[in-house]
Amino acid sequence: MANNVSHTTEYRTLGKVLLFLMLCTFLTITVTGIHLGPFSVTVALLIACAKAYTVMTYFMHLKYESLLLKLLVGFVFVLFVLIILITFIDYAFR
Amino acid sequence: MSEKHNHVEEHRDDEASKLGMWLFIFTELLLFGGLFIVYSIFRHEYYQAFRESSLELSVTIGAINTIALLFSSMTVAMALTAMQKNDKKTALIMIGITLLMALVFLVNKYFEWGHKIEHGLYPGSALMPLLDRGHLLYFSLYFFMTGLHAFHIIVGMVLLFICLFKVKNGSIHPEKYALLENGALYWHLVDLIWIFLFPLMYLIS
Amino acid sequence: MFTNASNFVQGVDFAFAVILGISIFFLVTLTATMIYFVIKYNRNKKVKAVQIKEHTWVEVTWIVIPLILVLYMFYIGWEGFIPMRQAPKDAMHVKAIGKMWKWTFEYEGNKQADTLVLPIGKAVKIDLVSTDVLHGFSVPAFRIKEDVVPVKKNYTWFIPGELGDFDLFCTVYCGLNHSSMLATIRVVSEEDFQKWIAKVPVKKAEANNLAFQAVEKNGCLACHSMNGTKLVGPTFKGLYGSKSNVLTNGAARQVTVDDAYIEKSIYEPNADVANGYPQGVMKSYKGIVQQKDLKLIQEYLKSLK
Amino acid sequence: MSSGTEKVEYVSYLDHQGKYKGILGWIFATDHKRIALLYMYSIAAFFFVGVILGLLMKIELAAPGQTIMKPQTYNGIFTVHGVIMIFMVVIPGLSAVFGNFFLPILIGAKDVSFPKLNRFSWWIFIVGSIMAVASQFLRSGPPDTGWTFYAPYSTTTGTSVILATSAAFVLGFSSILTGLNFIVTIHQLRAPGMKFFNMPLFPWALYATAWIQLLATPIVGITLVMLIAERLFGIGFFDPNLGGDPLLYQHLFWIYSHPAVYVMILPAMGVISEIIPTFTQRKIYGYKAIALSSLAIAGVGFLVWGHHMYTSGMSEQARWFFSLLTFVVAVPSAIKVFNWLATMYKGSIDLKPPFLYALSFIFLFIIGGTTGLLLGSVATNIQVHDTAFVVAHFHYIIFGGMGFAFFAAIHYWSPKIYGRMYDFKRANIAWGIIFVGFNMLYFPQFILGFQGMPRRYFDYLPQFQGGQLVSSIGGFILATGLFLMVRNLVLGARKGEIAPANPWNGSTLEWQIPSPPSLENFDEEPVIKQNPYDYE
Ligand code: HEA
Ligand code: HEA
Ligand code: HEC
Ligand code: CUA
Ligand SMILES: [Cu+2]
Repeated sequence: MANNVSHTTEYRTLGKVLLFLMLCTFLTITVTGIHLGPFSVTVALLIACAKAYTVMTYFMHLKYESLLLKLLVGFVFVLFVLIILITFIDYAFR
Repeated sequence: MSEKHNHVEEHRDDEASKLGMWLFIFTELLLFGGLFIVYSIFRHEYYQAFRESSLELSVTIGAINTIALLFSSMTVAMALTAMQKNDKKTALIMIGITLLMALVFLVNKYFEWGHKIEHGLYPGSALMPLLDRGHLLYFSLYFFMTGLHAFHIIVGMVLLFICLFKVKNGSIHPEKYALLENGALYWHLVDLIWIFLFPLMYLIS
Repeated sequence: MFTNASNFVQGVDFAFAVILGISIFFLVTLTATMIYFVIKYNRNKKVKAVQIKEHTWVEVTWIVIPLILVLYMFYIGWEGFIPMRQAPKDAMHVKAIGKMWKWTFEYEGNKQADTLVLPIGKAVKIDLVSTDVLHGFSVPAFRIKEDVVPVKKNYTWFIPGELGDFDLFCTVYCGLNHSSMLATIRVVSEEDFQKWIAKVPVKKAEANNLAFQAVEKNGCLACHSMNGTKLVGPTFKGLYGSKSNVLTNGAARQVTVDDAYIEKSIYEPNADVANGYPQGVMKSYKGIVQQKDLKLIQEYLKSLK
Repeated sequence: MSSGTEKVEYVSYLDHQGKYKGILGWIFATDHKRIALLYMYSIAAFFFVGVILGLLMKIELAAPGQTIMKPQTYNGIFTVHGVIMIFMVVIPGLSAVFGNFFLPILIGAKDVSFPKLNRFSWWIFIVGSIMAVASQFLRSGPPDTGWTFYAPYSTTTGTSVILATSAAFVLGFSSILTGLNFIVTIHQLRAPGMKFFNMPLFPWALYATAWIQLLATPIVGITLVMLIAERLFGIGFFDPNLGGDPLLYQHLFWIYSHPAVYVMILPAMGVISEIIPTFTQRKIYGYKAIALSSLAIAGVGFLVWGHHMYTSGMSEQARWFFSLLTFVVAVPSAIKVFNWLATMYKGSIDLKPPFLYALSFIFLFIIGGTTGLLLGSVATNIQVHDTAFVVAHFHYIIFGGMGFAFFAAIHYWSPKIYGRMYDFKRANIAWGIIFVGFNMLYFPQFILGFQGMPRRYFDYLPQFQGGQLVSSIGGFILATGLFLMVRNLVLGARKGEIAPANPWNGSTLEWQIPSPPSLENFDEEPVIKQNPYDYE
């Protein structure tokens, strides 16, 4: 009954997800160790985004939520990125 | 929505409280968002100083904390799974591990901060104003952001403690676990923020 | 409108006129329509409401037309503005220094004046400098306004086009006497300007005195005089060694002004508030006046018997 | 109410006795209607304080030089006036009062999704408000920074800025929780059959507003915390003398505070969209356009904050971008105005007090909005930024817009809220005085501003004397009118004739239930099949 409110994720899946996240962590530490110059932030942020995406999809069950909620989450992130980008229109050209 | 309407009230409450929790998470994300804006601006302005300052942080401690949080995120998700499967014992153990990990995180943080404070590096200290601007801003932001994050950890722990008791005394049960679910969601939020804090604070050298 | 006080007046006033014109057009037509409807379709006339179908083309029209209009308004606004950020290279430089609550103008060759005198028809670039908080450099007649930000460099420029006196206002709120932070801009002929600038003295000899500089640099003199007059704060003259009546946490007491007291006054001005002066006006200089400067300030006050 | 008997006994929410009696029954109420009234009374009280401060300023400005107060007092007064009016009156205003009362009813629900949270929001609202008012009386003196708290002045002045900013922070929290509650309510509790596009327009406006509250408020929250930390520890985020960047503060502040102006105006537009169909007996023209333009305003409104900073020394590219978007965001507002007028076309117009206020809303809003365009254009902004012109713009659009919408709403709904009717004739007279006084008070400020009179000026040059005097006189005419209006409403609510359930022949759900509503609003759950404004 109550199970049709929220999806149940198997232990195994959760374990695999953790493994993936650990891998990402390891990756991000090694990658920033090598000198990539200005790209190292980009890479670090990309990896962080991948991790965040995974956490939300599996740990936070977003995968099994309504389309509406998914859209809202996307919208919030897009909004935030827009705000940062717009702020940089000022700072980058000053 | 409409069709479910005449069913038992409780289901709809659960859905509402979950939606409410997500909205609250949005708020929290933007709360940290403000700090991330400040961070990115100052990093842009004081690029070199930020790189140098971040050398002062120990990547090892940061990595251990990252792992602790990721692990706890998994265990709390498992606790929910266990609850859904009506496995009270596993659920309790999993919440317990989560809390333990949170404690590990805080202890680690305590030593990390303590180390900095010993060196006179803390907001309001006599040393801070003598640093050049980039370093000053980096450490101010460091304390501010990790401090606010640590505060969220503590709030999350309190929430999970309440869940622990409620699972134990049976007021959270497989038919009604919205509180646990929301507590878990909150805990994942704490993890999410750390996922970004870690590379931005520790890994920019 | 359409004076020639500076080279920007035309652009700004043209934009103003166009936008205002469109605005008034809409205000008048829409209000008139509203009133007409109220009379025509009034319920007292026993008319029954007619339900009208929506037409997409109507809606599209009144999305597209305003959109075109606003884009046009944006464009002329931008056109009027962009010259303001393109100062000619050969412009004459003047530094406008804003500090609580006074403007000082520094010409090339270390000459300082309280009135901004400028030759007509010559481009002048004003470098905006603030020694404490934000100020605003605004000359309505010239259609210029730019904030004066501490540490950060900012500027404005213009070509004065009419002789006469013009008001300069501080437009960014900056504390107690924000509204009296005014100055005059005097536009004169080239000859008169040369005559005038020749008479402006080079900065006072005291400028070489390190101790004085410390006091000057930190902007103390905006509120404390050196000659016994009472400004915002008590005068510095004869302050050192005197007995000062202060309120500490609301309780009156008397203190002797010595080095320690001065230090405290600078870093925690609200701890002991001099009698008869407002609390909270003097801000804390913690982190701003460094140890070195503090020593110099103390030394300087000592010398002001 | 679920007793098995055929006829449910009707007890109005005003008389219903719950667990607590008397005043406690109000403070501990979870009923959305009672909470709404709590908000209304507390906001009215704070509004009164704000108004008095406003009038004091007008007396001071009636003549140049010192008239009745010292500059320090004046600076404190306009700051606290701004803080009270913005954070305690207009931001919660319509959504917390009429939103709380009518949102559940309009969508056919018994209450909001989280009634206890709703009560909690009101409590912290009160705590925050008390903090804000108290900051006025601390020994260190009232904050004197302006409601914008611009750094570095705000980080260094000795006045009680910390208390005032903490108050704004707490009030922001209350605002967030209200927004959260409304979003969940709208998603979860709509009556069976009510799709999003069957929802009345006031809930639509509240929905857009709630998203702004939810997403923008935390940013100003954290900014104010940073400001406090800066004051306490000299951290140096914003003070340039410590390496900070004062422009960054302005960015962060306006990232919130520009969207916040739409928090004020969107519910007002929603109210007008409710009133116009009722008094013209017509289906609203362009329902979808009005509904969606609320979302458009909310969305684009997030991205235009920089138009408050044209002169701050931003990069030219940023000025370009912000100006362009500022103009774009004006279009959805224009769409609404056109649709309202189109609704009046061939209607059956009944010029009752609520409609009178609605019409004056449109008039004043056009003035306020189009002067916003003059501010949004970079060239003309240079001329009028930080002058009385801005003061006139936002009083026109806030007081003339949100304020008049509030008056329209109270005249429209007070028969429902109290079950009693006020006197129309007196209401019309009060309206006339208010309208004249309002324009006399604020219109001269446009001219003064154009001539260069800066804002936040305790004193001014003699050339501004004439306009200032007219403006001051207007202030007192307005005060008279508002006094008459409030008196009439209070008399009406207490002793007026008993009002019928549907005095205006409205079509939305609140008019289908008795006045005042019962505790659970609906005896049986309404089922919705058509557009809310069907007058066929
Ligand atoms: C309810 C609050 C509210 C609302 C809704 C608005 C709406 C708008 N505001 Fe306003 N504004 C404030 C409250 C508000 N403002 C406040 C409080 C300040 C001062 C803050 C401070 O510094 O203390 C301020 C300041 C302010 C500034 C900065 C001024 C300065 O300091 O230099 C600017 C600049 O662009 C601006 C622009 C606009 C614009 C373009 C709109 C638009 O959204 C208006 C859109 C409406 C219309 C355009 C009218 C209807 C349309 C028609 C009748 C059709 C005809 C129109 C066209 C052809 C387009 N506002
Ligand atoms: C909702 C917002 C709101 C409202 C309603 C008002 C109302 C008034 N304001 Fe405004 N004002 C602001 C928001 C508002 N203000 C803001 C944000 C600022 C900027 C602050 C800053 O710079 O930081 C400002 C600044 C400001 C200034 C500029 C200060 C300066 O720059 O130097 C002035 C100057 O005259 C002024 C005057 C007034 C007056 C005379 C009123 C009058 O009060 C309007 C007349 C109304 C009445 C007289 C009502 C009387 C009613 C009764 C007596 C009955 C009681 C009513 C009830 C119980 C409900 N205000
Ligand atoms: C904004 C105006 C302002 C500025 C700038 C200012 N002061 Fe003051 N100062 C005051 C006021 C007002 C008082 C009296 C109230 C008080 O004691 O806080 C005061 C008091 C003092 C006193 C104590 C006098 C007494 O009789 O007790 C000293 C010493 C002093 N200031 C030194 C300084 C120095 C040094 C600086 C510059 C670094 C400075 N002030 C800058 C306004 C100012
Ligand atoms: Cu200087 Cu205002
Ligand atoms: Cu704005």
